[in-house]
Formats: sequence, C-alpha cells, structure tokens
Amino acid sequence: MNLLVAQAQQIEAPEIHYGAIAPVLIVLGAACISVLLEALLPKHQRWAVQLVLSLLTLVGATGALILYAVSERPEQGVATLAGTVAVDSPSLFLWATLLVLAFGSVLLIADRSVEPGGAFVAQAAIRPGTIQDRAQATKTGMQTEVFPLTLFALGGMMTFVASNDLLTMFIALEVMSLPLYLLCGLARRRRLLSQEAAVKYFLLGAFASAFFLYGVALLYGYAGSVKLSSIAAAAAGTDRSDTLLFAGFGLLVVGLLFKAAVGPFHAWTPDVYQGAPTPVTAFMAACTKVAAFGGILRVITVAFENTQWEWRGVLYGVAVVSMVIGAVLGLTQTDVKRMIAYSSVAHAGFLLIGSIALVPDGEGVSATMFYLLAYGFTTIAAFGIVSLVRNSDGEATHLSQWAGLAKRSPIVAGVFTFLLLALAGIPLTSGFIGKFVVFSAAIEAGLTPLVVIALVASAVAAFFYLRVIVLMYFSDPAPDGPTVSVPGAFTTIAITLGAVVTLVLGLWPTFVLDWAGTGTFLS
Amino acid sequence: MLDPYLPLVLMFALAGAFALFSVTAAPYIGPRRYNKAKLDAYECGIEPSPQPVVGGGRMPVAYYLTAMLFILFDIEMVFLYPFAVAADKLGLFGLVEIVLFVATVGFAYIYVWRRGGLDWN
Amino acid sequence: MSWVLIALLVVPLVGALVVAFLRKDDKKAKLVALAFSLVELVLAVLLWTAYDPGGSRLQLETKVDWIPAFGVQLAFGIDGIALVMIAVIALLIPLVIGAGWTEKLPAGRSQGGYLALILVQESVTVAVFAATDVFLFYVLFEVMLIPMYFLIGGYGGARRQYAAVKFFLYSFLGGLIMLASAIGAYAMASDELGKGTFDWATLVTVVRDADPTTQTWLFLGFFLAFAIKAPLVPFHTWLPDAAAEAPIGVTVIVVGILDKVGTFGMLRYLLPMFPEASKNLAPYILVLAVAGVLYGSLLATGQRDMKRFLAYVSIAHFGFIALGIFAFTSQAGVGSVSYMLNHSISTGMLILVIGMVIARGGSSQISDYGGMSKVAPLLAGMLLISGLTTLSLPGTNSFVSEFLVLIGSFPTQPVATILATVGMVLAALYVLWLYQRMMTGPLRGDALVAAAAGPGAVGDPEKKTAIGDLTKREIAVLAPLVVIVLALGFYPQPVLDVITPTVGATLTEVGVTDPVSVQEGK
Amino acid sequence: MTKYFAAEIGDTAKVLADDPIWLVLIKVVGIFAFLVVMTLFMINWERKVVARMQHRPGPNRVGPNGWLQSLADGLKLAFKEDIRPVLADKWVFFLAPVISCIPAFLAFSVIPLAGEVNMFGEQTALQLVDLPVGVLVVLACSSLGVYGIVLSGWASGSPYPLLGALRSAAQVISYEIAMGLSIVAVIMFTGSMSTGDIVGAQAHTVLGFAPAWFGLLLFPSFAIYVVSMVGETNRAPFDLPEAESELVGGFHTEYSSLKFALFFLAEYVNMVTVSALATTLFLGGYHAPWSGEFMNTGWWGLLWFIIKTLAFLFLFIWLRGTLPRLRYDQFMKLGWKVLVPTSLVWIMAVAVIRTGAIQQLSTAQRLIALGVVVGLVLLVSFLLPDKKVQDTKGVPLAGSGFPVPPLDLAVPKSAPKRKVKVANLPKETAAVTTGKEAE
Amino acid sequence: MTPTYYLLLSALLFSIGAVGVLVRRNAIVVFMCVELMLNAVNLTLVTFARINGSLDGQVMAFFVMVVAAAEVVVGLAIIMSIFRTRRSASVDDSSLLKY
Repeated sequence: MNLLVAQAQQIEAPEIHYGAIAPVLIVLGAACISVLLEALLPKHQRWAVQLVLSLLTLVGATGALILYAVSERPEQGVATLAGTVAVDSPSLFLWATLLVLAFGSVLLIADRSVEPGGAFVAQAAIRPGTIQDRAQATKTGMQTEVFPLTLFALGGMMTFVASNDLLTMFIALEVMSLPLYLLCGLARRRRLLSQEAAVKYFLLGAFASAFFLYGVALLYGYAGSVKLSSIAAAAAGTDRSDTLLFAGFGLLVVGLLFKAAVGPFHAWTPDVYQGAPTPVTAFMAACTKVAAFGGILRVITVAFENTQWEWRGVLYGVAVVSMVIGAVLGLTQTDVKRMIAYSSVAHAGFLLIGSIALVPDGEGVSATMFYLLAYGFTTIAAFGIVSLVRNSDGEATHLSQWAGLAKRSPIVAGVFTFLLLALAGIPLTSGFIGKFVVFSAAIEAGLTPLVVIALVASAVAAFFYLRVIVLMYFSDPAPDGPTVSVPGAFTTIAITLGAVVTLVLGLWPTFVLDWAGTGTFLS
Repeated sequence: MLDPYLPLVLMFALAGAFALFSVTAAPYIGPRRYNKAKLDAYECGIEPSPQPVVGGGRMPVAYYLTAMLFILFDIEMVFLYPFAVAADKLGLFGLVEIVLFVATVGFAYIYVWRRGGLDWN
Repeated sequence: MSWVLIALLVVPLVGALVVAFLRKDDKKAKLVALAFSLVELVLAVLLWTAYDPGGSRLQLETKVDWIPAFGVQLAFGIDGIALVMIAVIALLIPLVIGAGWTEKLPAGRSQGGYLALILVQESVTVAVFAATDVFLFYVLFEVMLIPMYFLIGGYGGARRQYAAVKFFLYSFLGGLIMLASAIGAYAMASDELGKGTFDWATLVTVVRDADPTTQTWLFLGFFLAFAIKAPLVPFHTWLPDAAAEAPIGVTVIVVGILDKVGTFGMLRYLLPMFPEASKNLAPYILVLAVAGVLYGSLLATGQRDMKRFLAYVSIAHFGFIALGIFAFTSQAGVGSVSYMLNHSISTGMLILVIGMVIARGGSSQISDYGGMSKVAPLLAGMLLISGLTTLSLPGTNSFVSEFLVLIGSFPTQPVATILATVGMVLAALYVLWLYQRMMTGPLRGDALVAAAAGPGAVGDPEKKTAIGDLTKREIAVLAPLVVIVLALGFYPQPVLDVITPTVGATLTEVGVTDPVSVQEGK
Repeated sequence: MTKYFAAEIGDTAKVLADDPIWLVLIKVVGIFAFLVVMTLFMINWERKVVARMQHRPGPNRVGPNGWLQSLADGLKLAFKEDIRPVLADKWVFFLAPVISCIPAFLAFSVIPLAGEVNMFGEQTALQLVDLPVGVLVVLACSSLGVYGIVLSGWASGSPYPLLGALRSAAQVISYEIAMGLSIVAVIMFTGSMSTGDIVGAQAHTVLGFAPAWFGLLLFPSFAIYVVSMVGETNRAPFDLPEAESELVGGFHTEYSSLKFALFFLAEYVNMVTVSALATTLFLGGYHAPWSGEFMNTGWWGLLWFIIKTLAFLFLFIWLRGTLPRLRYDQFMKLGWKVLVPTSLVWIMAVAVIRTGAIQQLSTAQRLIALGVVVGLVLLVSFLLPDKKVQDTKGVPLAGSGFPVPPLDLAVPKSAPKRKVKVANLPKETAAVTTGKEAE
Repeated sequence: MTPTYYLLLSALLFSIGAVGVLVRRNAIVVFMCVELMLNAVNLTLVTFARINGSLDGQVMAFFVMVVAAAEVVVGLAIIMSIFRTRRSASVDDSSLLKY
C-alpha cells in the first residue's frame, strides 16, 4: 500500500476528451439512470419510460458520435483516459454500428405486440412450473430490467472495441458479458430452456474470460505493461522469452474467439442462441459479434502485427475449422435458431479471415468492419422474423413448422428468403459485398487458399439456407402449423431496418465502404 | 531484520496449535458414553426431521441475496481503502472520481432498496 | 442507340412488376406478359440493326460508377456473340409464354407469379450477356440463379425441390470459385495499375500477361463456373434433374438460354483473359468436350424420359460447342457461336414440341406414346422437323454450325474431331428412334387409344378432349421457329456476318493464327 | 522486501523491525496469554456486572469473590463428553472451531498495546507487528472467522445450526460493510492503514486541550463503528445467531466439550479485538487523554490502552444487560438501511471537506463539491423513504418448499426431497416435453 | 524465493481450475473452479508486478477481484434460478439443449 502512496504522488489527473468518449458516457450514464428509474417508477410506467429513455440514449449517443466525427475529430484519432481508450476511425465506425444495431435490438426487445407482454418473463425469480408461474404466464408485464441490462451491455461493447489496453478490454468484456448472461435467462416461454442457456453461457463465458485474463497476465509479464502499443514495442525487441508472448497471445485469443463464437470455441453458441429470448439472441448475434471482432481486430492489428508470421498459421487453422463446423453442422440442424447459430459460426470464420488479413493499408480491417455491419443488420432482421412465426407454445422454431410458410404469409417468407440469401452471400445483398471485400483483402494478403476454402464453405452453407427457402415455398404447410403474427410497429421497424440496410448495402455499398476505410487503428 | 510477517506466522502457529490440540484432545479427555439419541441431530428432543446427508440441503434465497450484496459492497470498500490512503495526494480529481464511483454504487443500492432486496421477512 | 440495350434490361423488369400485381387474374397476366416480351423482341431487332459488325470490339456501351472503392461499374455493352444471344432470348421468351398458355401450374400457384419470374429471368439473362464488367458479370451470374431456382422449385414436377437445390448449389459453387479468380485478377490489376478495376477491357490487358502459374489458377476458377453452367461432362449432373423437373417453358430457358452463359463466358472471359492458360489446358478441355459428345449421345439414346433425353442431347451439343471453342480456329469458333444460337432454336423447338406432346398425354415417358401420328399428324410433323434440325440435317440451321465446327476443328484437333463425328451418327440414331417409337407403329397409351376410338369412348372426358392435333395457338408458336430453322439452314450469312468479326477478334486476343485461312466475313 | 518498504516504513514498524526472534516469541506468548486471561476475566466480569444490574450477586463461590468461576467452567468443559452427530461431516465439523479460533487471535497481532518500551534490554514497541496494511489484517481476520461459523453450522447436519450459521454469517458480513466503511474516514485522515501510524496521528491535542482522537473528530464514524462492532461479534442486542429462544444454540448447537469452548473463546477474543481496535482507531490507542510526557510514555501506554479497551468491553456488558434482542428484520434493516448509507454519505462529506482544505479550493469549487455531496444526501433521503410499494400485480413468492420443520410437528414419513420429486416432477417433465415437442 | 515458483504455482492452480471446469458436473463446483482460475491469474499478476517492479499488476489484481465478484453475483443468481427449478445443480441434468 505504501508503494501505492509513493506512486500516487506521481499521479496526475489524466486528460479526458469528453467529446470523443461522449457516446460511451451517454450510454453508460443512461444505463445508470435507467437503473434508478427502475427503482423509482411505479410498475405500470416502467416499460414506456424505459423504452423512451433507451431509444433517446441511442439517438443521443449517435448524435454525439456524428457531432464529434464531423467537427473536432483529429485524423489519427485520440487516446484518452490516460491512453486506455483509443477513439480512432475504426472505433467510431464500430460505435456507430453498435449503436444502430442496438437500436434495432431495443425495438425487438421492447416489442409487446407479437407476444402479449413481450418476450421477457414478468418475474424471473418465480420458479418455472409452479402455480405462481402459471399465474404469471397470463400476465402481460415484463421484466423491464432488460433495458438497463441492454444499455450496460452496449456500453461494455463500445468500450471493448475502443479499449487500448488489455485491462480495459477485460473490464469491458465483463461489462458486456454479464448483462448478456442474465438477459439469456429471461425468456417468457420455455423458461427451463432459457435458464439452461443462461447457465451454459455463463459457465463457458466465465471460463473463457479466465483464459483471456491469464493471457493478459502473461503478456503483462512479457511486456511489463498491458498497453497494446507497449506489447507491440516489446515484441519488436528480441531479448525476451517468446514463450510468454505466444502463450499469452494464445490464451488471450482463445478468450476473444470464444466471445466471437469462432470455430472450435463455439460450443455455447447454438444452445444459447436457441434458449435465449429471440430479441436477446438478435442482440447477441449482431452486437456481440461486432464487439468481439472489433476487439480482435484491434488486438491483432495494434499489438501483434509484427509477430504475425508466428501466429498466422494458427488462426488460419481456426478460421478453417470455424467455417467447416459452421457449414457442416448447420446442415444437420432442425431448429431455425440453431441453424442461424451455426451460420454465425461460419460467418465468424469468414470474419476471422478478414481479421488476419493484415494488408498494409488496412483493407482487412475495413473489410471486416463492413462485414460486421452488414451481418449485424441481416441477423437482427432474421431473428425479428423468427419471432413472428408462432404457435400456441410460443415461437415455432422447428424447421418442419416452417413448411409452406410462403402460402400463409408471402411477405414474411419473402423477406426471410431475402435475408437468408444475404446470409448465403448472394449478390445484390450486403452479405455478398461483405464477403467480397473480406475475400479481396485476404487475397491481397496472400491468403488465397483460405479464401478458396471459405468459398466452398459458403457454398455448403448456402445449402441449409436454401433448405429453409425450399421448405417455405415448395412444401405443403402442416395442417396445425404456426401462424405468423402481425408484427407491431417496433418489430416492423426493426425488420424493415435490417432488410432495407441489407438491400441498400448490397446495391450501393460505397458510402459505408468509404467510411469504413477512412482510417486505421491508433497505435 | 525479520520478515514483518513472521510474527503473524508465529501467532498463527501458536493459536493453531492450541486450537488443534483442544479439538483433538477433547474426545480423549471427556467420557465416552454414546447412544443414538446423542448422536442424532438436536431438535429440542423431538425425533429429528430427516436431513440430506450433509449440509442441510438448500438455504433460503434471501441469504444468497445478502451474500451478493455483501460481495458488491465489500468490493466497493476495496476501492475506497486505497483511495482513502491516497486521498490527499489525489486531490480534486480523486474526489470527483470517488464521488462518481460511490454514486454509481449508490444507484444500485437504491435499486436494491426499492425492490425490497434489503427487506427481510 | 445505347438506350436500346438499357431498355432491353428494363422492359422485362417493368413487365415483371406489372405482372406480379396481376396474380389474381391469370388471363390478364398472360396477355400483359406476352405484350412485354414482344416489346422486348422488337427492341432486340432494333439492337440488331444498331450493331455494326465492322465496328469496335464492344458497342453500345454504357458505364456508370457503382462501387468506386473497387472500381466496379454498371457497364453494359455488346459484341457479336452477345448480340446473337440476346436476340435468341428475346425470340424464345414470347414463344415460351405462348406455348405455356394453357399449361396447368401446381396447385396454389398463379400465372402472375410464374410469368413475372420468367420476365425477371429474361432481364437478368440479357444483362449477363451484356455486362462488360467482370464484377457485374459475376453478380448477374449468381442473381440469374434466383428466379430460376424459384421457377424450378415452385412450378416443377414431383422432385422439384431436389432439382432446384441441386441446380442452385452447383451453379453457386461454381460462381464462388469464379469470384475468387475474379478477385485475384482484381488484385493483380490493382498491383499493376495502382488502382483496382473490374472493367473487362482493362482486366484483359492486365491479366493476359500474368505468369503462367497464376494464369492457370485464375483460369481454372473461371473455367469451373463455366463448365458447370455449360455443362461439360463431369459437372453436368444437375442438368438432367433440372430439365426433367422444370415445367416445359422453364426447360426451354434452362437448356436453351442459361447454359449458353457457360460457353459465352468461355469465349468472352477465358480466351481473352488467359490466352496462355487456354492454350495449355485446351487438350484437357477437349477431352471433356469429346467425352461430353459421346456420353451425352449415348445416354440420350438410352433415355426413357423425354425431358431427360433433352438434357443429354444438350450435353452432347455442348460438347460440340466446347470443341469448337478450344480448337482455336476461326471457322470452328464461328461454328461454335452459331451453334449456340442454333442449339437454342432447334432444341428450344424440340422442347416445345415435346411439351405439347406431354400436355396431351400427361406423361413424359416415351413408352407411354406410340402411333401418335395417326391422331395428331401435324404434331408428328413438327416433332420430325425439330428432330431433324437437332440431328443437324443439311438444310436445317444446325447443319451449318456443326459442319463449321467439324471442318474448323479438324486441322488442329483431328482425333477429337473424328471422335465427335461419332456423336453425329448417334444423334441421327436417337432422334429417329425417338420419332419412331412415339409417332409410328401401333397406338399406345391410354389417352391415345381413347382419342383414336373417338369421342365418348372412354370415361375420362378431360384427357380425351386434350388429345388432338395442334391448335392454332400452338401452330402460331411453332411456325416462327420452323421458318427460322429453314431460313438459317439455307442462308446463315446474316448471322455469320455478325459473329465472325467478334470471333476473329477473340482469336486475335488469344494470339492464334488460323492454319487454314477461311475468313468468310472479311 | 527490504527495498520494497524501506522508504515508507512507519516509526513503529522501524522500531519493531530489529526485534530479535526471542522477543517476538515472548510477545506472541504474551499476547496469547493476555487474550486468554481477558476472556476468562470478561466472562466473570460480565456475569457479575449483569448480576449487579439485575440486583443479584452473580458468581461468588469459586475463588476469591467468585473470580475463578470462568476458569472452573473452562476446565469443566474439557471433561465433558465430545459429541459428533452421525449426520455431521467429519472433517469440517472437526475443523470449524479451529478455523473460527485462529483468526480471532491473529487479528490482535496488529493492535498496538503501548508505545516504545524497553523489554529485557531491547528497545521495542509493545506491539507484535505493524504492517502497512494493519487495519486490513483485522478486517480480513474477522472475515475469515465467519468461515468457522458457517462451516460449523453446515457440517452439523442439523437444521438449527444451519439456520443459526446462515443468520450469523449474514449478520457478520452485513455489519462488516458498515464497519469497514467507518474505518475509511480514519484512514483518510491518517493517510496510512498501519495501526501504529493511526495511533501516532492521534497523539497531539487540538484547540489546546482536547485530545485529537478520531472518536471526537469523526464522531459519526465512531458511532457507526461501535454499533457495527457489536453486530459483528454477535453480541446482544444483536445476538440473533445464538438466540436461545429461537434457535437453541445457533451454529454451535451440536458442539460440546472443548470444541464448544473454542467457539466461546473465539467470541470473547473477538470482542476484545474489536474493542482494542476501537481504542486504536478512535480513542487514541495507548495515549493518555493529554499530550506531553507525563504518564504518557513507555509502559504507561499499556495502562491507558487497557482502560480504554475495558471501557468498550463494559459497553458490551452494559448493552447486554439493558437492551432486548432485536428482531432479525429490524437488525438487518439497521445494518443495510441506516449504517451503510450513513457511512457512505459521511465518507463523501469527509472527502469533500478534506480535499477542500488541502487543495485550497475557491469558494465556488467548494460550493460545487459540497453541492454534489448534499445532492447525493438529498437523493438518498428523498428517494429512499422506505415506502413499501405493494406490487398488486406481482405474483406472491411464497411456498418455497425448503426444508423447514413442519408446523404441526408431524414427522413426514418419507424424506421431503423424495416427496417433492414425486409430486412435482411429472408436471415439470410435462412442461419440458411440451416445449420439446413443439420443436 | 524465486518468483518463478509463484508463476509455476499459479499456472498449476490455473490448470487445476481449468481441468475442474472440464470434468466436474456440478454447476457450482464448475463455477468455483472458474474462480480458482481467476485467482490463479491474480497470483500471476502480483508476481509479475513484483518482477517488473511496477504496481500495475497489483492494481490489475484489484480489478480482477471486482470482476470476479460481479461474476459471482451474476453467476450465483443464474445458477440459483436453475437450481431451484431443477433441484439439482448438475450440468448433466441440464440437457434440454443438445445437438
């Protein structure tokens, strides 16, 4: 402790660029306020107020972001809060992506038209299957804590993608994960499934963060600091033991890959995607992926670019495994949410290709970020559609129940088809442009064989998307099949947003591509 | 120059030896006249209600809640102590930081309070 | 006049939109769709007049920036080959619509949806032939699959789902591999020029000088896509399924038009972009081509299902086309291109006629028919004509093409040519045998026997009235084809005039000189 | 190590640093003996004082005036039968008293009993160790002691001990928060967590006459500490874990003989320790109430220290003699809803005042800072009226199905666990399978 | 005492925790194993702080403790909920979600 005193004498108040980090501050501040509101408002007002607050927050944060980006942003970006947070072009891009995706997710989360009372349970503390539980199934309230939880998770994600040292990254990782663990367990229907998903996600997530942390510790031992730039600098010198560096890198990356649901570290993904309430699944699938890959990109680019020849082969293999697992296991799925989960594993493989394509002028980074944006919107809309197809037990997610959906609801089937085609990467959708930019970056980085494998994997993956389309259009509907709910305004907006962005980015990606490519990481 | 922690170790050893001696010696010193009633769980004389093999099974949730609250506030303290030691040197910046920190915890505290997390029934 | 090309792309789309809103009223939908397809035909004629055979390599070009970050443009333009293909599309679509006038769609499907998809397909296919940007070409190449996927999967026969998915996946995989090659070419261009581009003309100049290994890999990427599309032999298995399960009109489009994208791609992309690799790999491709000719012919002979029969016939013909392309003589090249056109016309006609047969008999099994010429002599005549042009009887359009391919290939590839000639013999065999089994001999098949016995003889009135000779509508559909078959059989010059300069230019790009100087057009 | 702390080492620590090992051993034994004697004394004293308060004589048979009564009780305990219930977890049951006992002694190691003295020719301080984290050692030990309690209850395999242990654990950890927070203000003024430094910081006088004891300067902290120290040690009126009338004997119901004696010992040692810590933190430790040399150096310190500590111990007895036991909910409410928030607000206020004093802030800055704190106080006081919002729409959370002794005293035939399984499982399985079938 | 021993010890603890997570079936035990892993990391951090002569590692250990505490709170809440429902904390019993 006394040593701390000694060092405290050198402590100076770090300079804080409030303008730069305003979006994060707004989100986290609003999350705190949201908790207060939750405490103080009477029950019947909470939903409306929380929703308005959340949406205003997202709009406000986006506004602050735009304001900063157009007015005072320095070309290179700034490192603020004693260099722990880097606000550079990729940060801003990813922040904007996260905010907009979160907007869609919040709309899905808030929706109460599809399922009376919303997708969330009224009181999570009640044990499933008891009398009280049956009583609450008829009630229309929902656990409005989901709003602050979502905002906290979002705040964590935003910090995660901008964190310039590994400790900040770890804290951000937890801030984003812990609310998600809880959110997973709050489904109104099939609560056992939902709780189980939460437990699995939590245990595996905690396991993975322990790995991440051990990696941080080893890198700290190696470099004497956890700043990404210090690690890069230390790795440039050759007098230290590489064991620490690579053991640290390996463990760190395992933690990150887990969050990103990549390859062999994907075990939680299908279970959690299936068990979690669908709006949360959408939020996770879109935003967590953005955050995790944002982090991976930054770590790889800033801290480990110099040593890429040592680790590249490993991640190369991981990407292959991820694509193969996603594509092949996706074929065997009979549940639409699990199927999208495996698809996300395959997509994680594609994204990893972009992440390890360290092209000198940063095309790999911008390509991956574009892919993230495109994928996020498509996924949110897809889960929005999934939440519409219901029978008396809640969502009808088994594929056989989707048979002949096009006859019942041609519009829903049409939009879903479009989204599936986007996931498959068919041209004129954002999914294609995303794949295209990632693969071109990879080819320029000399990863051609990987790209070829990826192409084959996407062809295989296309098969299971097609299977759903076949089911919806060419099969006869089951006699007691699900109905398609008429979505309320929120879900409609969310789905429309996702689908329109998917289309627009497929046709005119230039604006976003340019924006993604404006700058590189601050190092 | 001794390690500053050595006296603590010695104290530990002495107290530990004393305690261990006591618990080990107890069965040998005292009489041993056991019967079934003595070895049953004590429930004021009535026949004991069946218990799980070890540990009495589950505990009321309220205790878990208290445990969680404790952890949170204990952690808050973990941060308050270094601040307290260095408060004078940290100056205004430290003050602002700690006020924000306490305020954040305070929000959670208010939430728990209003939601009845601190009520015991 | 470049607006004509754009109009060709836009008109069917507008038509599709209009038709899609007429799902309630089948009759109106059919009329509107036919009207739009006829407008398209008129536009195609205008395009033909606007094209100058002696002019530049690409004509009527339009370029708009699409994704500047990657140098991608919405670039359209035509050469002689594209012109011919666009023309044949515009010709076939109205006929397809006319032929399918009374066709019954699967339960719950409307004519509006079906025709809208056909019109979308028409637009996209025209665009594929007109695209002069490699990226755009790839995009359209894949997009082309989507309406076709729904056409097969939604309106086809019993195993339509299987066929649709198989069709889609084959082509999609091929396309993806092509994409990898395209990106490779792009990367090369951005190395060379400092800024990446997908412009075809620019890419050709960059890529053609690449080192042989790179060129070979890039070539293989493109080739796989085209080989699947065209179907060359080991990559062909999707075609029989697709052809057999698709409704007749769609079979015409798949076999008559879509497949040509493959051979078109070989001419437009493989040869000019990768001349060295083309030459080095030509022997292997020729093996595939000849194998296709023989294999297709043999299996066609053995088929019992008429639609599968058509598929194998096409596979054989694509063998010929590929042979002509990779023989590297202008005669063979011209022959191939004209074969692409004539194959569309003659096979299209054959399919339409067989469709009419199936519409009457309700079965696509050859064994369900026999002695049909007694009941429907006109139909039998049409089958004979279309069969004869399929087997390239002199005097029909196909003869000119096949002859050009064979004499053009012989000087460079004598062995392959001789083997391919065996295919001609087999063609005569399977076509005539088909005719013999179905049209001559004793009456076979319930419906036919019933129809011959006169009205009211058998209980099923619906089938009975369906059997009969060609209606006026059907005659109107087939008549133009008969005219064209005969006209091109005797006077192919207008088509050859358009094709020859382009083929010549292509061969120049490859850097081959003809062993025998047969510069007809020049 | 040397290099590490040399620069910051406190005065007392410096003196202690060159203690020879024999001196350390003497001190260890001395402190141990001191604590045991204090325990024996306390038990007797308590009985006598309480008896006096209740107008009865109290123990007066064994030894002079009954002062050896507790020693006799202790010896008697040793010769009692040692029982271990069949359902108990053998090793944990065995170790729990040890776990509870060791930290109790350990915590006292950092308490300064007196300043510099001369022992057998060695110049030393009357303190075992002076660590830079001394206060934390005390807190850590009191936290560790909880394990002994929880494990004893858990391992007994009996419902009363379990409930007693839970209550006790909940109580100790609840009041530990308040206790820990009350110390923060002291540390803020001292700038050190070493107990020696803290005592040293209270050596002077203020305003010419009053001792600069933090108990006066930081009275709210002191008050909170005193309340929470009583709660922390499970003493009346906060002796809920052992509430005889409710829980028989609480966590140590199943313990007998010397094992029981160890719990007893630990409890009284803890009382002495928290009293001693209160003395150290708030009453100037071993310093006399006046400054200067007179009766304020060397061994005199021990006198002052013991007097002050005994004063606190008397407070314990006094409370026990006069106050009735709180209800559990009242007790928890006091801890969580009064002590903790008051502490937090007080700490913030202290921080603002101190920072203001040190930084020589402008008036405006001080006002803003004060405004923030006042705002926080207002927020807490306005937003937190303990108005029970009746959630009429909510679903009652009753019928938990936990194993509590049946009200009608009827002994169930089969184990409740199995019964529950039979009764509820089919329903749940049904719920699960319908979910499954739907997929 | 060489700091390397501490590193080895922490690596060992970390491995024990990791193996525990993989082989144990009770959710709470698994969870405790995770906590063990986190604490092993703390030991590593503090050791490296000693080796590097900077305080960063110790400060990081603080943060890790906070995070571990937050994890405990969230994790216990989740595990409790399923525990109350199923009357078992065995991971194997949670088998609704399978391939």
